[in-house]
Amino acid sequence: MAVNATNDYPSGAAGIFARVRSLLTGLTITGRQALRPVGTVRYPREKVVLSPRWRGALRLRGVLGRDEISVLSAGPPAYNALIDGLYRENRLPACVGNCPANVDARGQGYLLGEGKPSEAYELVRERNIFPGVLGRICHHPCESACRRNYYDEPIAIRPLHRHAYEEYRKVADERLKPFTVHHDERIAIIGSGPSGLTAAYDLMRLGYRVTVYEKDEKPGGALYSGVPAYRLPREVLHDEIGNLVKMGLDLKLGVEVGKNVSMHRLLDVYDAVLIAVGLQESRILPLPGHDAEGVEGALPFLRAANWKGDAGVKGLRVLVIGGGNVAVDVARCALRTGATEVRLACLESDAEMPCHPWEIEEALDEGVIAMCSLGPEEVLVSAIGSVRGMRMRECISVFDEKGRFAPEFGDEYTDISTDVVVFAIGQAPVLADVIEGSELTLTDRGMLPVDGTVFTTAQEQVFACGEVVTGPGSAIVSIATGHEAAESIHRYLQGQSVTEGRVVRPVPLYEEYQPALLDGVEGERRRVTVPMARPEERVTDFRPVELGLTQMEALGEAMRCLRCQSEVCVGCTFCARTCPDYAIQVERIDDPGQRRVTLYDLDLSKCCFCGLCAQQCPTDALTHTGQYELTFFHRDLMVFDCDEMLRSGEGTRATGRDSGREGNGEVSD
Amino acid sequence: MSGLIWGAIYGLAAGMVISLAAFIGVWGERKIAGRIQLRYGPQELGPFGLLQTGADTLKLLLKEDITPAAVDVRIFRVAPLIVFAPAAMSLAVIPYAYGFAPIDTGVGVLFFVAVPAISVVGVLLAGWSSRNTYATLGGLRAAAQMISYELPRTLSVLPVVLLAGSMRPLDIMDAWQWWWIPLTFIGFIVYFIASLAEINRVPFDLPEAEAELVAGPFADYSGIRWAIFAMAEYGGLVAASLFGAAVFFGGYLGVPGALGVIVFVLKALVIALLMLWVSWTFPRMRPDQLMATAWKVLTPMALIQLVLVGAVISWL
Amino acid sequence: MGLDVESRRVVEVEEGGTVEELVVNVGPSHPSTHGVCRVIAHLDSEIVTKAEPVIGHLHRGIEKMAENRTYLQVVPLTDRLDYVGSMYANWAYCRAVERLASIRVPDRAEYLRVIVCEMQRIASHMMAIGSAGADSGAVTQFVYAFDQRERIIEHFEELCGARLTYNYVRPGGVSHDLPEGWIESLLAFCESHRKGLDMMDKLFFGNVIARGRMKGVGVLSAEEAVAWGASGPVARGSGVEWDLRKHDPYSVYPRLDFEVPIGSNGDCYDRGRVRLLECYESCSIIEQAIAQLEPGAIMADGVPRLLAPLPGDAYDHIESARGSLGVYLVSDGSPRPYRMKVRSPAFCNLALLPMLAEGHLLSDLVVILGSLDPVFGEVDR
Amino acid sequence: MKITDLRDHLCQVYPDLCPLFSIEFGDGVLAVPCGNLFDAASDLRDLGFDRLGMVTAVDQAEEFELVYRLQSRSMLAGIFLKCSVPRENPRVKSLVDLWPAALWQEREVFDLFGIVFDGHPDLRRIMLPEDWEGHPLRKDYRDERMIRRPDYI
Repeated sequence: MAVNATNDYPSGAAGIFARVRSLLTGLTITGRQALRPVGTVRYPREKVVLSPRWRGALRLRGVLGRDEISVLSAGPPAYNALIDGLYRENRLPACVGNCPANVDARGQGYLLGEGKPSEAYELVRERNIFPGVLGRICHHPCESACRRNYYDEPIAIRPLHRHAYEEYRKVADERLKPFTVHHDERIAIIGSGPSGLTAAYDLMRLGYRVTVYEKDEKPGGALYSGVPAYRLPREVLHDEIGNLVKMGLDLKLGVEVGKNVSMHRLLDVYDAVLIAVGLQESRILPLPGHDAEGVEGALPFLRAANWKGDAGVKGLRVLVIGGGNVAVDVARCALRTGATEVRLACLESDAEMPCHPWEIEEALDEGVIAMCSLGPEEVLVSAIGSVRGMRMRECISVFDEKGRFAPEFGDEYTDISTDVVVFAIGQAPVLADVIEGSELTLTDRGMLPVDGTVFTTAQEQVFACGEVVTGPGSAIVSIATGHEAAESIHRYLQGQSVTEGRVVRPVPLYEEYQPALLDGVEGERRRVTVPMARPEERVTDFRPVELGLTQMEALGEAMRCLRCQSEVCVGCTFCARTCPDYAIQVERIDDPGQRRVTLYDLDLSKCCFCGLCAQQCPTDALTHTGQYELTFFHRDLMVFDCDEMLRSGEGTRATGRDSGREGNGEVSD
Repeated sequence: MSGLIWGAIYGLAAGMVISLAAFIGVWGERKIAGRIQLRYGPQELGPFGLLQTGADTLKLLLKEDITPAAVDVRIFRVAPLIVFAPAAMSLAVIPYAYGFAPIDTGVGVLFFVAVPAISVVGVLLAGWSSRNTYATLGGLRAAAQMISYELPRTLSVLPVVLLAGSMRPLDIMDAWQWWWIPLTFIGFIVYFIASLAEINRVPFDLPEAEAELVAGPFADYSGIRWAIFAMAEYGGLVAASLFGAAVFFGGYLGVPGALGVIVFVLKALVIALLMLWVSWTFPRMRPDQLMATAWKVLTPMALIQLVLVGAVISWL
Repeated sequence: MGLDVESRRVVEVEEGGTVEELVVNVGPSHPSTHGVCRVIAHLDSEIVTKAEPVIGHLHRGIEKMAENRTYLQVVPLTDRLDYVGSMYANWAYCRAVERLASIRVPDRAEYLRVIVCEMQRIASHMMAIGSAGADSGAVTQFVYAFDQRERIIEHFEELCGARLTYNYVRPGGVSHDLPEGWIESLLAFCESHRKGLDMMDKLFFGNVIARGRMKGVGVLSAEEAVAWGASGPVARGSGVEWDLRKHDPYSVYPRLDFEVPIGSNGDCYDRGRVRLLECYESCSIIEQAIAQLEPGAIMADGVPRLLAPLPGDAYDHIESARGSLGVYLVSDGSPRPYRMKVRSPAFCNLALLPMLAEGHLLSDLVVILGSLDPVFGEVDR
Repeated sequence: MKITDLRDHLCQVYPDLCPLFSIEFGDGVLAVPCGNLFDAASDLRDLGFDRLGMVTAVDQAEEFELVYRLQSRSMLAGIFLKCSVPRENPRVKSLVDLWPAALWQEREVFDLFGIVFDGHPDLRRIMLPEDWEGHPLRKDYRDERMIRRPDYI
């Protein structure tokens, strides 16, 4: 294995020869080198080709109070291009990138901080048509991607949506204007759920006349029948839908396509039809006894609870099978409709439960009993044919090592006595009636084949979006599909290619944050606590659990937003905190609507060019320049202030072979 | 009296020749060293940086002449001159052209070999008077080294003297034959190495060994005094290469008249170049190795050469 | 006139007479101490009877400073430890942090770390070989070696913007991905570097004078090397087969095929030539690592900006150009290290100097010091 | 060698050291009373830990924790040897007799922590000047030249 380094001369005459030869070899080598072209630089007349240096003095690209932060605002077809462009330039804020509908949460924070809640509302509404609704029920992927997770806690983006809505509501009548119609084509949308209404909103913005058919008497789709009122007060939902109507939406309630009006007729009358009916049917496991009295699906249960406020479980014991968000909703509704004892049984263990952790936490607060790692085995039926209990089997593991659903069961059985069993294990669409009269066909499993990128169906004129396509999911995902479907319809009606340039847009990968250290972090750096109704009070009726933010709280929270990737310094002081040499000094004033950076000093005589500050900068306002020649006559000149740093781009330009590369030695705007 | 005037004139001339030689020599050395080390060397002042040495000389002249407080002032000041004078003197006996050597003496070879040895006194004094350990060590090393290499150097020239039958340089030139070159080649090698040692160049620059003794005896000198040491070194280099070119390679012979001088200088240049080349190629020796080389390698080699030439002469 | 009284000491000799002992202060500001080291050399004529290194001139208290900084802020400090091999200190520190905070580094980052550290090894060894030349008067060798080093430094500069204090390896990964065209130019360098090494091998390590200067000088036996805690080329020159890349494999080294050059005499020559031969191996490691390099993340996911590992202590070491460089970190759960200790190979190797130099000439002292290749930023810390 | 194998081997050869052995962050740790430090180190050396990699100390308020890192070439394994000495009058037996590598490393610990190593032949300051007062790596060391970082993070 080892190479020997000793390398001795041979002995005797050969050694003497080798010794003399070594001298001659040395002379040959230096002689040959002398004849070679010179490798070093002829100073200073030759053009010096230097490798790019980025470790020059720091500079700022913009400063709050001097530079505006651009909000991401564009019409429906252009918005995607805007987001993709920012993504390519690595300037997409994490919250926007992680939101399925790319809602500009940064712009919202900025406008709220500037004291413009109505503008913030309208900005959010461009991508999320129900800021007030989603401000209560969204599962907020934006907050999990928030860069603030690194430092302390994420911005409360969802409560800020809600706050913006509540502020907007006061001035809605002045600000609402109907969209002008400048296209002749008419579009029918079946279903008034989030995805259908999103498509309707986008198409109305584009100048189409849109008619929405809703089979129920009240609009909202799953938002109405599926989301319990304690999470989403009905007046909020209907107020926001009412706003759409004021903007020109033709909403036909109580008209069921396939029953009251046939698809065939729609296709005749309208230029395009969008199917956004969502999922209506709950799956029930075909266990022994599943047809007994007292076994229900989650959707009918929720529907009953939401429409009538009574699910027929008053004084009964309820067992919910399933661990998702719907199951939790069912459980909490059961409590509110008078169930004496509500249990939640799911296959998954505590940590694996698919519902959002805050949901189960609130449910547990209210008295729901969670029973994890139990699989349903048999419904125990009493003599009179009603449910008596449920036999559950111990579940060892739910997923195999590749992450696929493959439950393994143990040998232990548990009998749970209960009066009502609600299955919340999945939903399916009911489409047969809807598509009758069109050229569409369903698959064996009752699904409609739809292109997942552009949301076209087998028939050119018909489009589909929402949970019909994606399966059970969250409202914001449905909204995102609505935007895409609207664009497809627009392209189709304008005779453009529906597919050209359309891709499944890359969802940027954001890191999974480990919880940041919160010791000693307090005051303005802490996330605002969203007030909640007390558990013992809230279980009694359908009053909202989560209460709104006050104006000051909302302002404070909006101020916490770091305006990521905006390339404008917001004076967050993270650079100063991380500087190993105390070279950076930042001060700002923080009054509502008055947030400004008043001081930004960099002492270059201390700077060690480690780059930690630029790495920490959430807005990318702080960068290194290619200006590395830093010779000053006076030490005072080594202190760069805000103005100097905004100016210091004119340093020596990197001239390496890849000087055109992005973000390297970049010195000009 | 006239001797004194001649002496003065000669001294002036020698001083100028050495200055000029140092002037060009320093430039040439820096250029050559630069090329060997993949650099350009001086390039800014004048064409090819020729005036760089001038600028440096000016700088050295204008620099403060620092005399450290603790030194023995008189000896400290006089030492550079003691080193410089023999180097200049040794130029006097070299046969430059047909029938011309500034001082035509019958013991020219002996003079040339013996006089530079005086400079050892200067180096020793410089080292001792500087009153620091490095300088002292350097001075002592210089003394040991120069004395040791005097013997092989002298012995290496003897074969030519033997062949020519005279110690007068002009006589040697008259008697010089082309076949002497192969015959005295070993002698030349010994002469070459010993001369390197004599003028303190790598691999024999022990007295001023930068890495160990930080310039040895010259550590405390600055400005013009240091420049005199440097000039002495270049004077030694010039003298050694000129003399070597004369006695081992026939100096000006081969080309008639004044053109002979050019040939002579060219030959000397080649030897000087070789010296620079060697000194920029090899590492420095250790004091004990230095002594061993002198006594165990060079002296026997010179003796072998002497015997060889003696045998050839007796055979002739 | 003459010498200082102080530097001349009269030493009683056992037989009764006296010899005068010359005390030479080699350093702290001396061309061949490779930094600010002072060696008090007691000379009998030119023979060193006792050499005592006095270190600490560069002591900045980095271990103390680290206790007052966050984990990330310590990274620039580690640059200043071994300023000839900043990448190593970065890496060793980051490995200790990663072990403490249980961070898993992505593969690409590991490969990049290996690549830059092998480049650093070449750069550092070129410095050592070059100054071995300069110590023994071969200035040209010094320039040739620095020419090779310069190529590496240029690559580093392009990669992370700095020529000396790279600050490139960060806890969780590395700070920058490779620039375009960097790999190609690095591969071209490896090719030309081998030629340069061949040349240096002949010019310096084959030269009879250089051999005379280094062979048999400062002999360290294998047993002594182990007992004195020597590591790196100093130990390997003595025939101790001890290379953490092989014997405590870390990072992706197990996936790379390379050999460990060792010497047999333990003298300055073997130590120097082991370094030279290691450069060949480093070239081959770089080429293999580049071949195995795949696109991917260069930073571990979700490393908090403010690291605060669980209380505990962790030690990790890597094979730096000078030997096994270890970092010992103690955490008390706060965002700052409770204690950081750097196990400096140069410090341990330098401790050998008094033993090795005794009985040699003053000229050998500088060669021996050079062959131990101390970097005083790391020795003094 | 895997750390568990090392533990088994250690327990086999020196059963009395076995209960002192623990594993932290993948490293074997042998915590011994300071009186037994020299014997334990000597045992470990006989076991094959032929290299003394590192000697250092940690200021643990009431006491100093001495940390020795030993490395074995034959077993390809490393181990920590730890012992705690009281803050008042910290003394411990020097390991110079086992490994000359301890010569400078113990000097460093003496210099920066003030721990006295009995039997060390040349216990002087090494990093700091001879006339320096105090031992800087102790947590209670104060110096008017020290800069305390502002406490924000």
